[in-house]
Amino acid sequence: MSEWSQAVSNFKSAANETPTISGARGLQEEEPLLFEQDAPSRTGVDLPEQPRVASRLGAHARQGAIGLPGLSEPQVVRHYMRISQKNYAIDTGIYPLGSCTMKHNPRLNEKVARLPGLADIHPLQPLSTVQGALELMDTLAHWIKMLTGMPAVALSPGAGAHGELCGIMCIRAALDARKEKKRIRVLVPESAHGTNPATAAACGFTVDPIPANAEGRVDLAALKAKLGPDVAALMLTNPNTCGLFERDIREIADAVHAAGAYFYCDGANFNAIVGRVRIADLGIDVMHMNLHKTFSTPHGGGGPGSGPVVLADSLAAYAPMPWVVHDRKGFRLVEHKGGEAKAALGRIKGNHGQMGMFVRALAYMMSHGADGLRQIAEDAVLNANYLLASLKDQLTPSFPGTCMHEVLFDDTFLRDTGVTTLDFAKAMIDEGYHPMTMYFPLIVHGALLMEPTESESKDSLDRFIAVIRGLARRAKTGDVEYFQAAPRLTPRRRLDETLAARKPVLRWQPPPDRRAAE
Amino acid sequence: MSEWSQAVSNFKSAANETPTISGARGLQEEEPLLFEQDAPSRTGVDLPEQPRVASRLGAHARQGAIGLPGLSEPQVVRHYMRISQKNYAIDTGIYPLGSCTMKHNPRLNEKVARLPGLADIHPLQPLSTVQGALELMDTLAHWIKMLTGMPAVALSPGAGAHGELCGIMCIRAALDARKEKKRIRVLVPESAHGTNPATAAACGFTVDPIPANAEGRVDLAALKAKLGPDVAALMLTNPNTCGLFERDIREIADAVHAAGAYFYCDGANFNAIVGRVRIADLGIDVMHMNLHKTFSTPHGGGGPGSGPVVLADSLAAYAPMPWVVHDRKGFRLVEHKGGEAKAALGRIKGNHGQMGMFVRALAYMMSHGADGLRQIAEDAVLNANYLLASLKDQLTPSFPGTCMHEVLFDDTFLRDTGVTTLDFAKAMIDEGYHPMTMYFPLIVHGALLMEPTESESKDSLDRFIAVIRGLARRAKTGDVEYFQAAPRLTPRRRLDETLAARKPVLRWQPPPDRRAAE
Amino acid sequence: MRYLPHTAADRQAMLATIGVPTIDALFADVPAAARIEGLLDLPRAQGELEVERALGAMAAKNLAAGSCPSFLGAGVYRHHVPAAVDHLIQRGEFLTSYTPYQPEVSQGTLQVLFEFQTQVALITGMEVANASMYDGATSCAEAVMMANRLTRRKRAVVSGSLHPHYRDVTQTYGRFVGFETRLADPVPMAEENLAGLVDDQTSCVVVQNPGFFGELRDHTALAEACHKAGALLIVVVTEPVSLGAVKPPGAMGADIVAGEGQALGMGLVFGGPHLGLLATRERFVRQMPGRLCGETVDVDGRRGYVLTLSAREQHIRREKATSNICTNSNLCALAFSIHLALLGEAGFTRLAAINHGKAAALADRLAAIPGVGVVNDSFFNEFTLRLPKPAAPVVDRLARKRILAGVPVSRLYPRRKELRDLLLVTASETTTEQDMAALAAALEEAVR
Amino acid sequence: MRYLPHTAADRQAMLATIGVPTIDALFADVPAAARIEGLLDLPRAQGELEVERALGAMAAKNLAAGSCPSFLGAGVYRHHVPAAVDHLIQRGEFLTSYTPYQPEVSQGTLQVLFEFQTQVALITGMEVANASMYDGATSCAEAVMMANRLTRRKRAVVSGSLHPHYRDVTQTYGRFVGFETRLADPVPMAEENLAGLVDDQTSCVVVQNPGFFGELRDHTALAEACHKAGALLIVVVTEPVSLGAVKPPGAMGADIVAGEGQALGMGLVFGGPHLGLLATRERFVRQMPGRLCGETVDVDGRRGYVLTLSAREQHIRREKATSNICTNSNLCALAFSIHLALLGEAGFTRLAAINHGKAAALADRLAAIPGVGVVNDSFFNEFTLRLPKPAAPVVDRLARKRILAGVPVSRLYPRRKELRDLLLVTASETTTEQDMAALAAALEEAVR
Ligand SMILES: Cc1ncc(COP(=O)(O)O)c(C=O)c1O
Ligand SMILES: Cc1ncc(COP(=O)(O)O)c(C=O)c1O
Repeated sequence: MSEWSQAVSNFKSAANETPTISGARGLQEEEPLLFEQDAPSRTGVDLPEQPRVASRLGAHARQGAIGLPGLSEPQVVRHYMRISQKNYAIDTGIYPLGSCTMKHNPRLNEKVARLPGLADIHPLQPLSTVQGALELMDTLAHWIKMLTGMPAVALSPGAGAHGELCGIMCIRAALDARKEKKRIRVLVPESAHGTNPATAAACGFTVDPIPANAEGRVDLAALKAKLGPDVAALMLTNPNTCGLFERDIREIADAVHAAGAYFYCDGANFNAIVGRVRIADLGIDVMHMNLHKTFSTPHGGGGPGSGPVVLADSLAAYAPMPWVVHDRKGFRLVEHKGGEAKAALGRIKGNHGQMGMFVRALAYMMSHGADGLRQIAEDAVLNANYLLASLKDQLTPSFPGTCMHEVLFDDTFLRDTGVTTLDFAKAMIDEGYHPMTMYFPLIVHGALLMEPTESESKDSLDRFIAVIRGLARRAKTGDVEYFQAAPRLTPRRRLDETLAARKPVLRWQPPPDRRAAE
Repeated sequence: MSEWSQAVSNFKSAANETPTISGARGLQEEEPLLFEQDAPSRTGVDLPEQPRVASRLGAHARQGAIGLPGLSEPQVVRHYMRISQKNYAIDTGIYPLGSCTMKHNPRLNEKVARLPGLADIHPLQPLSTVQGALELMDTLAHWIKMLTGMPAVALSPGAGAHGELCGIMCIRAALDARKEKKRIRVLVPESAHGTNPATAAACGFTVDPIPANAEGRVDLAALKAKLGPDVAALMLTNPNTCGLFERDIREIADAVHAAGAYFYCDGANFNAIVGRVRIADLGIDVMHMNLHKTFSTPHGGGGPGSGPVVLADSLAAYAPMPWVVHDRKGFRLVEHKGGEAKAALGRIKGNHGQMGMFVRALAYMMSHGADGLRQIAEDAVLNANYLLASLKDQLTPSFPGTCMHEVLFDDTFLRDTGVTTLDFAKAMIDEGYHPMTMYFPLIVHGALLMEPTESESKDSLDRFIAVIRGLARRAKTGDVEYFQAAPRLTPRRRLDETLAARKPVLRWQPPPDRRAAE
Repeated sequence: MRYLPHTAADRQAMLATIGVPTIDALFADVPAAARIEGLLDLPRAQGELEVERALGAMAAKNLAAGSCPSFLGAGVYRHHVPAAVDHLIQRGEFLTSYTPYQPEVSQGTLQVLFEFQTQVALITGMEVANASMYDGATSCAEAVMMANRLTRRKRAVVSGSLHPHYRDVTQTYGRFVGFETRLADPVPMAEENLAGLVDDQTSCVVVQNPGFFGELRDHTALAEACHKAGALLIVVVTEPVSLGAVKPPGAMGADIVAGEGQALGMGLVFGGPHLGLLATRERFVRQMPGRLCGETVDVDGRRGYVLTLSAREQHIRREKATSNICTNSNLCALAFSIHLALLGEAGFTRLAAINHGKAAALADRLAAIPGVGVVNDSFFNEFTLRLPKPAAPVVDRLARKRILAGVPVSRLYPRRKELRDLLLVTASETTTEQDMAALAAALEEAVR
Repeated sequence: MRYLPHTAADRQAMLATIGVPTIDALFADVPAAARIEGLLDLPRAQGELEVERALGAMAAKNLAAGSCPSFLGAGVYRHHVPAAVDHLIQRGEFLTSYTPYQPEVSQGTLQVLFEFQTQVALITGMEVANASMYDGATSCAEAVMMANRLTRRKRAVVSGSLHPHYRDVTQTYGRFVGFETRLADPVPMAEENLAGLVDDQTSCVVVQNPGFFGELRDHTALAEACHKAGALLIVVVTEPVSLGAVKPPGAMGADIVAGEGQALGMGLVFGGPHLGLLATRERFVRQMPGRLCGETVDVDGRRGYVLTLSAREQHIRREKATSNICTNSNLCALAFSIHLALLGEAGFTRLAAINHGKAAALADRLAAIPGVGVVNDSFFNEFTLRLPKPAAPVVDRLARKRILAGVPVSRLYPRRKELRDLLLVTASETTTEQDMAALAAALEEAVR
């Protein structure tokens, strides 16, 4: 047996009522690291003989072994099969992570994204050989512009945060063009996602927080008070991260513009309003959206994403390269500064953006159509409000009234129980549910932010509600230990994050004796 | 909540130390039947409007509802995701089912089987439009003939048992041609797979069992004694289901032929000898092989398979239609009796056989090549013998000496422990292992038949051995209850098979109130 | 070799544990005369890229039906299969598992089977269905054998409407298994008097609906006649999508339904693997061939599923089994079941309506071609054309223009001159306006 | 609509529970002026078949690189990806999960990341790597920002060997983030004196190896010069397969490696999504951008993995974060990791050797064409040709013959006349003898 196998079998957990010799728990297998299954010379890829020609590596050939493990294909397949089963996924259950829009990922989109004519094309092929690809990008741009009412879109950002960077850079470029170097403050509500202040700061701005009012929205008076000649922009999320529509948004926009600043909107929550609200009519200058949220491109455990940025006329000239132009000779790309890209802020990513995501998002848009996209927003909002209505007597909603696509609770309902939001979440895991977003937004205590999305059926929500209500009752009856010991039924139980951060082990290292032997 | 949800949540299992409200156990979700998620009018497929034309159904239109459940795509995907996770698979662990050859199923084969030029062709297209498909069948036939040394192969049988039927029909046809109507007995060793006697009986033969000798092989003397002018054939599995090579096979063949009978070989265990043994030189008249065993086409939870039958000159003329002929004008199919198919026994299956399996099997053969296929046999035999050598002091091998691709133990090692072979198997399940074949072959008591195949690494076998040895020790220490209560860690524990058979419930029925309401 | 995990060192170590010097020692039982020394005269191992290229080259020599207007049917139907189907059946947990003999770790496959059996029973209008057969043709032959057992008779009367492959397979089985098949002639739109052929030796009558020529018939009276004579009625369905629009066999009094499930969930795959369906009445279930999945409870009282009534099967009953079938078409049943789950009642009936509508539109269009006539009095999505000349050369000619015009009946009945000019044409939801126009134009030209 | 589970009745029931009469009530906060009444002027919902056809039609207008001889590189490389890779990354458990914030139900993704980080560290010869960035170009820009933080300086010296997209992105970031970029001219086979540009304001020097023109360089001396001046050396790798044959940055004293992982596990995908790699020394880890996965134990003492050192990240540190990155390229990292796991040491080094061998063979062949010269003194699998005329029109001409001849340098540097005749040509394990012959013949004709 390998060292790893021994380690696993030596383990006798107190929590395991039925310890096994293998460490496996029925269908839940234990799986070592790739590196612990190494046999030198073994490989999972058969390659032909190498051609016999004189080397052109010069003096630059690699010396010595790399240390990669050798496994056969069956081992590799089994490895990933087994570890995949230790993941929760939207495919396996409701994934109510607020602000993340974990919705159904249609398999059609995976299929079309793999058509050789879309997947097997090089970004630097002659444009005559990629007219269909450019048409697709242009069509996607058309949908995005129609859905938002905005005149321009930059497709290249790689994710939401990258879209923010793009948008803030556009604002900076516009201010530079206006020679307004003094505008160094960016106003960001306290409820904002971390990427907002991080983006503003990365671009050299000072981040100035705006408080929320008692209704979970921007405090208009406070905002107005903060506006001034040194303010570059407001970054506002709408619907915001409390799941609420900023009902003063047009006044906010007017105030921002009156102060000579720009209005950046974080559109991560566009799912709540797609097809129902025209972004252009809210007074927004620039907004990113996440194709991996609203338009269902799969999150893939943390990416890749795609964060197109729509721009008002005020900023459109600064959009980064490249972009697609459709003229009489067909489609072409503007890839370089100068000429029609005179004011463009430059390139912010290699190649032309996340084509693989564009295909999926466009397939999603076409599948839904104008009617289905509007229905998405309505069902997403309906589902969140259904959770709110069904849970509000057991949990504590943070703000009065209805919500948009997500519902925010705080931990008041857990007061004096000894159970924390985290404990509550871990008990949900034992019940087969991925927890909601926790402790975000920061403006309420022990936040529980639930976003069911439109993908959940009523029956699914009903089961979820029954479990949450049951757990809340259990917490209130004082069964603290139950919560503190949760989860019990997962491949691993609570993990020691402090240890991980204190003595970071960020990679596998060969065991000392093996290193010595080499 | 649906009725189903309520049923699940009402369930409080004695075995569950941590009961949950939902019935889920962490990542192990509970999932109702499709029918329990029905909402009329809902669908997971969007279809265009139907054309407005006059119906041609005449008086034959369907009346009333069918009763199919309506689900959306997200629900359907989640349904199958969840229930799939309740399956063990070769992809997730060793699957040592003796006689089943559960080996790695390469994903390359799935990929090529889906090439539109192979998957999206109709069996009745003009032959000019399917020359590549016929070439593929012809190439596969060439490989099979080369690997066995046999002059002919019938590709159309749908699985092993269908191949047996094909082979026994060929024998019957040959006997008919010889006008030997009196040959009504087929000799079948007691260790044979159930399909052998079932096939012979289906074709109207009397099945006459042959005992095994003390070494697990055909008792040659007993066989000779049974041979006579009323014997049509011997059906012999080689290597046999005890995992042993019939070392007297050539004498057996001679005796059978001397008696005027035919020698059918069940080639389900061809994996043990592929590339090392020439079937033609064993005196075999006809043999089926299972592409879904030796040549790795996936079992798919019980099919589809493919059972090509190789034939000696003695029987080749009787092969069923269709077959491929390659002549100067290209490839063509012989689909009808008469002419070159004068003696052919007829058609035994729709269309041309399991093309999807042919593609996969050929990809597998080409990937391994002559060298790799031989290595398969060697590694398969090596792995089985490694199990035998590593377990023989704790378990009780049924026969002396080494084995071929699988190793047979009986339950002597469990004598007086109170633990049965079945109990032992169920304890393996808790350890994360699929059990071996049990209680087969019938000639030893409480059989445990293990076939690791060549796909398992030494490390995988070592872990398996450690667990089996540990369980055997545990059984011998008298911990009967542990075994009798196993499995404890699976989505379901032991199921009541008697109840299932006594009061068969073979389909879902709408609950009475719902039926009344309709 | 990428699929073989052992290194040379592993093999040496394992041989040492076993206690033999070389691998050859483990093959000592093989007679010397049959040993292959060295390598066979076949290519050596190849990498993925090489294998993919070689098979890709063969694929490229075929005309994929999806790449051109295509109107073939005759028992194998091309429908759009939702992407989720093929994705889900490729999950290793489904794809690479064995027959669910250990129910505790096979509830996935077992629940699928229980649902599949229910779906098949529902659409055919029957009480129960099994877990699948190899294909429609073998299912038909096994249905006859089942009827023989149930009636203790050995004669099957077979309609001319039955697909010729099914007729052939049933006849082959009959010859070797030992039953008689009385085959009525294939006559398009015949009003067969099959009841007149039923006698006290007849175990069953086999008809197909929609028939091979596409015609629809109501077999209720035939069922009654059969039952009166102590025989059973077997109804074959080769296009399951028809059951979304057409009166099901169960509503006509069928005793056994043998069908082909390929049209749902599977592609064409050049004819296999496909999916044999078999449904019947509850009281006949113990004479059914093949696997059955049943509901039960586990020791904790929780609902679960097992393979059941195995006392019919070869692994338990050996020579007394109802059939020798073992491996069936499980993964195809899964594909069928997923496709039907996605469709649901609304989608399934609508799919059927669209298929019918497209076929009706196409029939009208083709009937307008001078010299071409639609033979059918009724049909679902497939109908028979009579051309003014032999159909096969016309089809070949259109194939050269990359139009797959349909199946000439002569491909299946090459010796029946009277059927020589007949062409089977199928439409489906995948048939476009352009496809129809292309066929109509090319056909008009070819028959001119 | 197939993706939306609610029926009209569901919606009514839910509105009743909520206590509002219509859905509009839930949108009451939206200013009237911004409400969309009715439907936008966009197509209505379409079925799978229609969507597949529409996108398939766009796909059909492109020339897939795999369908013709193709020699493009310049930062994006076409390799054969084993079928198991794409199968495994499509498993719903990987594909449809979120960032692994709940480690108890995310050990799958977390173990993948831990293994990925280790693999990246091993092949680059660095101590640690992060969990990925968007792509190579943004990774490069973030590496400079990281060097700025580590050195508290704000000037980057950038080699002419750096891919022009990386140069552009770094420059854009520099302009807005606030650091200076000193760009050396792109000169094929230049022996740059970058050390000479390093001063006490220089945070880092950025070089690429193999360089944009394919050349190989040893940057050990440069690393030493940097370190002496208190600056860091950033080495960019755009073709990770080269690391199977070429001395890795870690062995040259690199402080940060920014790379593009696309060549392993991913296809071309018209340029994205690809995979940003970032590796560094252990002591710099707290200034790294992006996610990191670390090993720990659970409450039962069992080994497990978590995201760690999040105190660098935006969701914890907000405006003080090391980067604003959140979503990265996790699924691409998975594909990369599976591909590399399949290759292993033996396969990876052999793949590199084959790539090099093919490129060398191709270079010899093309150099034999009159008027055509290979510019490189060294290369891995990509080299620069000098043609006797501008390269872009030649490439266009060959594209009309369905040969993708390479990348004309002018596509990336349109304003540099001196680079106009240069053509980047790449070979790989997918390049066949016939491919080479086709290119050689067509190129010879085109430059004649
Ligand atoms: C409100 C909000 N803004 C921005 C982001 C960042 O988007 P991304 O992860 O795509 O970079 C997120 C993602 O979680 C978000 O929820
Ligand atoms: C020895 C033997 N013969 C025949 C068969 C039947 O093959 P199939 O299941 O393909 O019909 C099997 C399958 O398990 C077998 O093991």
